[in-house]
Amino acid sequence: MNTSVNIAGVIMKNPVTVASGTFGSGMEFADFVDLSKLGAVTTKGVANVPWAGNPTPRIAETPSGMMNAIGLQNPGIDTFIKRDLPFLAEYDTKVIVNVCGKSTEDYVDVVERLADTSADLLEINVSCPNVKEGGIAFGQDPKALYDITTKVKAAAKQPIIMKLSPNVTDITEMARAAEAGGADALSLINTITGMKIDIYRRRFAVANKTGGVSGPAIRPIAVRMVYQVAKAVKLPIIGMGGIATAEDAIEFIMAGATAVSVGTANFRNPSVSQEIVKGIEDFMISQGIEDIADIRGCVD
Amino acid sequence: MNTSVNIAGVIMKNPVTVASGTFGSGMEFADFVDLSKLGAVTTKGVANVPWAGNPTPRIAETPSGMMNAIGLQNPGIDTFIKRDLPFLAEYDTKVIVNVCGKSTEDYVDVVERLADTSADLLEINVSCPNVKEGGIAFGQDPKALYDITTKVKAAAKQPIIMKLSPNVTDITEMARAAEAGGADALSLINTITGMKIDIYRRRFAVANKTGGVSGPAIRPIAVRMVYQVAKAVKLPIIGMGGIATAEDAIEFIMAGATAVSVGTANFRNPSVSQEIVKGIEDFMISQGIEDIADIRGCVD
Amino acid sequence: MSKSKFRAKVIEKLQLTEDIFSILLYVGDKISEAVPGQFIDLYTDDNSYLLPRPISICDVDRDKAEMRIVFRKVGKGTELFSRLQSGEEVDIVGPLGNGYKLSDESLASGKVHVLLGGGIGIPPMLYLAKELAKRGVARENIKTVLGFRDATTFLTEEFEKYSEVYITSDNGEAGIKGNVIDGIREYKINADYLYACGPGPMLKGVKAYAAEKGIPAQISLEERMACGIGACLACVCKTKEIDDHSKVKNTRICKDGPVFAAEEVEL
Amino acid sequence: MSKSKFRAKVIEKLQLTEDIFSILLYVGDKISEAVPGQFIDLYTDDNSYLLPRPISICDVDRDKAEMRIVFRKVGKGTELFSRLQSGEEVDIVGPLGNGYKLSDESLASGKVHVLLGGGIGIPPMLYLAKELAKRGVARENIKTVLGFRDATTFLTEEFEKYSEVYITSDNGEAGIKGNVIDGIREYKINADYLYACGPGPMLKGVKAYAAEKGIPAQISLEERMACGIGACLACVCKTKEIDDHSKVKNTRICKDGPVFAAEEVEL
Ligand SMILES: Cc1cc2nc3c(=O)[nH]c(=O)nc-3n(C[C@H](O)[C@H](O)[C@H](O)COP(=O)(O)OP(=O)(O)OC[C@H]3O[C@@H](n4cnc5c(N)ncnc54)[C@H](O)[C@@H]3O)c2cc1C
Ligand SMILES: Cc1cc2nc3c(=O)[nH]c(=O)nc-3n(C[C@H](O)[C@H](O)[C@H](O)COP(=O)(O)OP(=O)(O)OC[C@H]3O[C@@H](n4cnc5c(N)ncnc54)[C@H](O)[C@@H]3O)c2cc1C
Ligand SMILES: Cc1cc2nc3c(=O)[nH]c(=O)nc-3n(C[C@H](O)[C@H](O)[C@H](O)COP(=O)(O)O)c2cc1C
Ligand SMILES: Cc1cc2nc3c(=O)[nH]c(=O)nc-3n(C[C@H](O)[C@H](O)[C@H](O)COP(=O)(O)O)c2cc1C
Ligand code: FES
Ligand code: FES
Repeated sequence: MNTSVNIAGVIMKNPVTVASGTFGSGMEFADFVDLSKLGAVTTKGVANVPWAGNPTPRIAETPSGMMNAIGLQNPGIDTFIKRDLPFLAEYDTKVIVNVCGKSTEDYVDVVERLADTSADLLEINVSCPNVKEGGIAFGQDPKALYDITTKVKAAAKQPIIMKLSPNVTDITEMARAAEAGGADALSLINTITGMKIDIYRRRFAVANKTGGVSGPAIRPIAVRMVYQVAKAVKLPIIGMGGIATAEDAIEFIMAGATAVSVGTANFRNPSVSQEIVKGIEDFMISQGIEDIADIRGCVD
Repeated sequence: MNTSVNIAGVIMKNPVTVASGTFGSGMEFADFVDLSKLGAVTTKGVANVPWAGNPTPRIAETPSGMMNAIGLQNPGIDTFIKRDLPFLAEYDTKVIVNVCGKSTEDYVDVVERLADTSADLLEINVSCPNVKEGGIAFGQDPKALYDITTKVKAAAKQPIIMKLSPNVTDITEMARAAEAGGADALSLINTITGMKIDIYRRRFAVANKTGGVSGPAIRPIAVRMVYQVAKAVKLPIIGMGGIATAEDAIEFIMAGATAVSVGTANFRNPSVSQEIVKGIEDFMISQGIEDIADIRGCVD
Repeated sequence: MSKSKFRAKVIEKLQLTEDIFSILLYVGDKISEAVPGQFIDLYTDDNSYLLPRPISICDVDRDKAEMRIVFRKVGKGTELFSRLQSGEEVDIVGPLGNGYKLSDESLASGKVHVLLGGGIGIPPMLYLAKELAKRGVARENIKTVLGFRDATTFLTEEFEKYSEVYITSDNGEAGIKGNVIDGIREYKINADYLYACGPGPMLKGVKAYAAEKGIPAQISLEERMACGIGACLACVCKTKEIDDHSKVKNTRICKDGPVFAAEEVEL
Repeated sequence: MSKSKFRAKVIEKLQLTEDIFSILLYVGDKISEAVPGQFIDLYTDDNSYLLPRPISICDVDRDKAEMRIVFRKVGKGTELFSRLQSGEEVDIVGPLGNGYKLSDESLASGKVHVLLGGGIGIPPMLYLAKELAKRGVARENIKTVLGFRDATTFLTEEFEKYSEVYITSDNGEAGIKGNVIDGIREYKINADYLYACGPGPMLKGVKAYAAEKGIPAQISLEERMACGIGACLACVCKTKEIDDHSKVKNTRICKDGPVFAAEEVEL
């Protein structure tokens, strides 16, 4: 039985990684998960300098989901390279570093600093709805997405994964722009912009007013987008959005994803990522699937 | 205490109506709800001729939501005028007729046929994700939306409500196009396009492959869009998307909606629309709110 | 405005087979009028599963205000129901739909009523058998053919109370090998009236058999449902003629069925 | 990989006031090491509410492997917990965070420990009082000031077992009128060490009082949480100095707290 997958030349031993921002750099989850059992660990977005993020409250619960407006708080690339990458290097897993920035230069800066590190893949977050500059601005305009993709690609030593925003009219247009710009892979979806109001206090539930909705609630939307993008481009896709069980992960793979990320579900069960790895194996055995690739995009 | 609201000159005794397609023409729900207690009944989309809709399965359950691809099955405007409008005329409630079509001419045709009927308001569905022609095509392009709005408005005797699709990058751009085209009111959101795969049968859960996601799962997205649109245009808004309790309804009103529609929640509790009317009154009493207008858009 | 969702109390839960459960509910005065072939909508208390699960009525005891349902655990909703314990409560809307029609003519003496139940289509047939018996049909004129997957049968003894019971199974472990139509042929059962509930392929067989033999057959259909009361148009089935409600040959299973005359619907 | 979510059994549920509930849980060997000030994450079985509810540990009996929590019903999660019955189970992750630090120096004889609990910040103080007593602090050197809204008090008798108890209430119906800081002043309590848990405004008051009097104070903070283990950065609090983890003066309440030295954090 073969569960390994190939993302732009990087072989993950299984298709399961975690969604950026839901797993830190793995340190805190190491109590609950054997990180070496995951196909890859995807780290929280990191910028060229430390970011303070948004004021609290930063999260709120929504039906079968949550909303976050962390605002990409991060300790900056220096600390990340010194502290987090060496920690992850101890484990037998691939490392996907999620990169954020306020300007194209910021992104390029981080990508260059990562060139000679143990990072295996770079995931470029051009789809965060919770920051004023950068983030989603690049992810909602095909021209801007194309531009930043070409620049990041030119600077990057590792393969680059462009992370797409679902807050668009036509996700395939964005996927094609990233492909044309030289992306090696795509990941989707980032969170969907939402809002929650505390009606008794007449206040927004998160200080940032809006936040990004994630969790099982958005899964059908994410599966649809992965399916559409898989039909539209040739790039490998890391699918995510509400994956909470092995069945959910397989749904994304059948929709056309090569790998999958487990995000919000880590908050409901901190061991779930590893359980999903196991569950995919069980499914393959029970259904007589030899190679995970055999079910990729198998519905039409 | 005043719960009445004014949608383009039509006074609803309270802000609660039902979402098109989830309530038929009220007949089946009359066993569970006193229709005269509702601010308005919004009927299932009706076209100029009968439509057969999509093959089954037409629905699937999703986390805290559902997906539908009914495909706007309807008996056509003739039957509707003969059978459904007279039925609704027996009740002390306003009637919002939801109109669908495959071409601008179809819409205009239906709107003209309704001119001399008891319909109080016309809701123009340019946002159904489940039909090949018409529907969402008009709702994802501001130019097309502007055009159809002007033509429908020219033909309509009743005020027209343009129903917006959430499947867009910028909902305010669409709202402004509808306003510029002469819309009297807006309603939002229609369903969000989704997909579900039955992984054991390797088949789509609904025959149409994709369907529209509705229910509490999409509520934070809907609240955000209502808030954005309320800031962008002057038109009254009928807000909807996952409203299941009076608290949810008030959340939409605080985000800027003048009235609200209860949709998918009718399937979980067929009496819920009437319970929400009561719940809003209770909330107003307990919070000392004299006029529902006092809390409209009260968060900033 | 006579109806509403209500909460029913679990009196007893039995596990009939590995995945088949029987629940007896106290339903008060809510659904005393329920007839065989009708169903109820059951709701889970988990708000992430918001749609109702339609389940056929397997029996009603009007005096005790009790209703029985029998279901197979196939997904999350039925799994949650299978965990219900005595004293716990569950939300219900119903009874819904139209049941089997029993004409005076059909109840005249000597007519043979053949009930065909396949798999989880078996439970509603029990209430029908009981009702026929109550309406005076002699036991030998009520014949039940029950189709199972294998040796794991259920409810057969209860059917014995009201009817002659014939068993079939897909793999031949119980009764004759084959489906209920194979059963009716091999057991050489002559029917005046056919009543069926079961999976799609079985109902197709029943429809064809009824047409072949010229026997009136009533069949109960299944489809994914949302409202359960005829408003959302989720659960349609193609009909031979244009029906009055849809105007497009799309009858609603929840409201106009689930029981239809076999010749009316296209399977 | 030593930890995981686990299911704990409800041994007993008590309703202490209209909206305050106490639940005793059998937790096996899972959280026998829990110390005062730590909390657990509780999960509802309703999948539509997916985030955990952080609840402080109110008591642990290591021998019996029992843990007690006391909480106020304020929303859907706590409402579901309030309905738990003996024998039912609930999902838990924990113990989480860092508790109150008890230095050897502070435990030296004669030092006065003043515990300040406001509202639903009272429960963790009980475990702390018990621990101080267990570590040999005399009853007269453990003083608890409990702040309530009104006459509806709870847990006060249990605090009496380990400490001298002083009561305040917002409306003056119980004890003196005012908050716990008003209490500490009016009751003329001299503290060597302060420990506090309660609403934000109260903690601000404690921080100011501690600074004014030069008394070391440990305060337990609250914030909306998602992961509860320090990974998601939902629950941050501003610190005076740049902390080593965030590099931006944003310490994590769940991981680096919830108990902090008052002078370290900005409220
Ligand atoms: C009129 C009618 C009567 C029925 N009577 C019985 C009965 O007496 N006993 C019994 O065991 N089953 C019966 N069924 C089938 C039963 O409704 C489904 O098995 C059940 O809904 C599955 O729910 P789940 O949550 O376990 O499965 P899931 O697959 O997790 O359900 C997900 C969704 O799909 C729907 N669904 C799943 N399977 C079916 C199905 N076969 N038909 C319709 N909707 C489905 C559910 O209602 C739910 O909305 C009946 C169906 C209908 C339409
Ligand atoms: C470290 C810590 C210890 C706590 N200890 C206790 C305790 O011992 N007893 C007690 O009664 N309460 C305690 N609380 C508060 C308790 O977590 C909330 O009252 C509870 O989560 C409310 O959940 P709900 O579903 O009833 O409310 P809802 O408002 O419906 O909850 C919705 C969401 O908001 C979060 N939330 C709501 N209120 C709070 C709050 N005040 N603080 C943090 N998150 C909140 C919930 O966790 C949930 O994710 C503690 C909070 C923290 C952070
Ligand atoms: C608390 C939180 C923080 C997140 N931070 C990041 C981030 O730093 N970079 C990024 O690309 N995506 C971030 N995301 C988005 C997730 O990586 C993921 O795309 C999204 O949550 C959908 O997956 P899920 O539903 O499984 O959580 C964050 C999501 C959450 C919930
Ligand atoms: C079964 C179903 C049928 C629908 N049919 C229509 C329709 O005919 N016309 C329309 O404008 N919207 C239709 N909708 C969309 C709803 O009116 C509403 O915009 C959407 O469901 C969001 O609200 P909700 O989450 O409360 O259901 C339909 C929705 C559902 C679930
Ligand atoms: S389920 Fe809605 S019409 Fe049948
Ligand atoms: S709740 Fe995630 S860091 Fe504290």
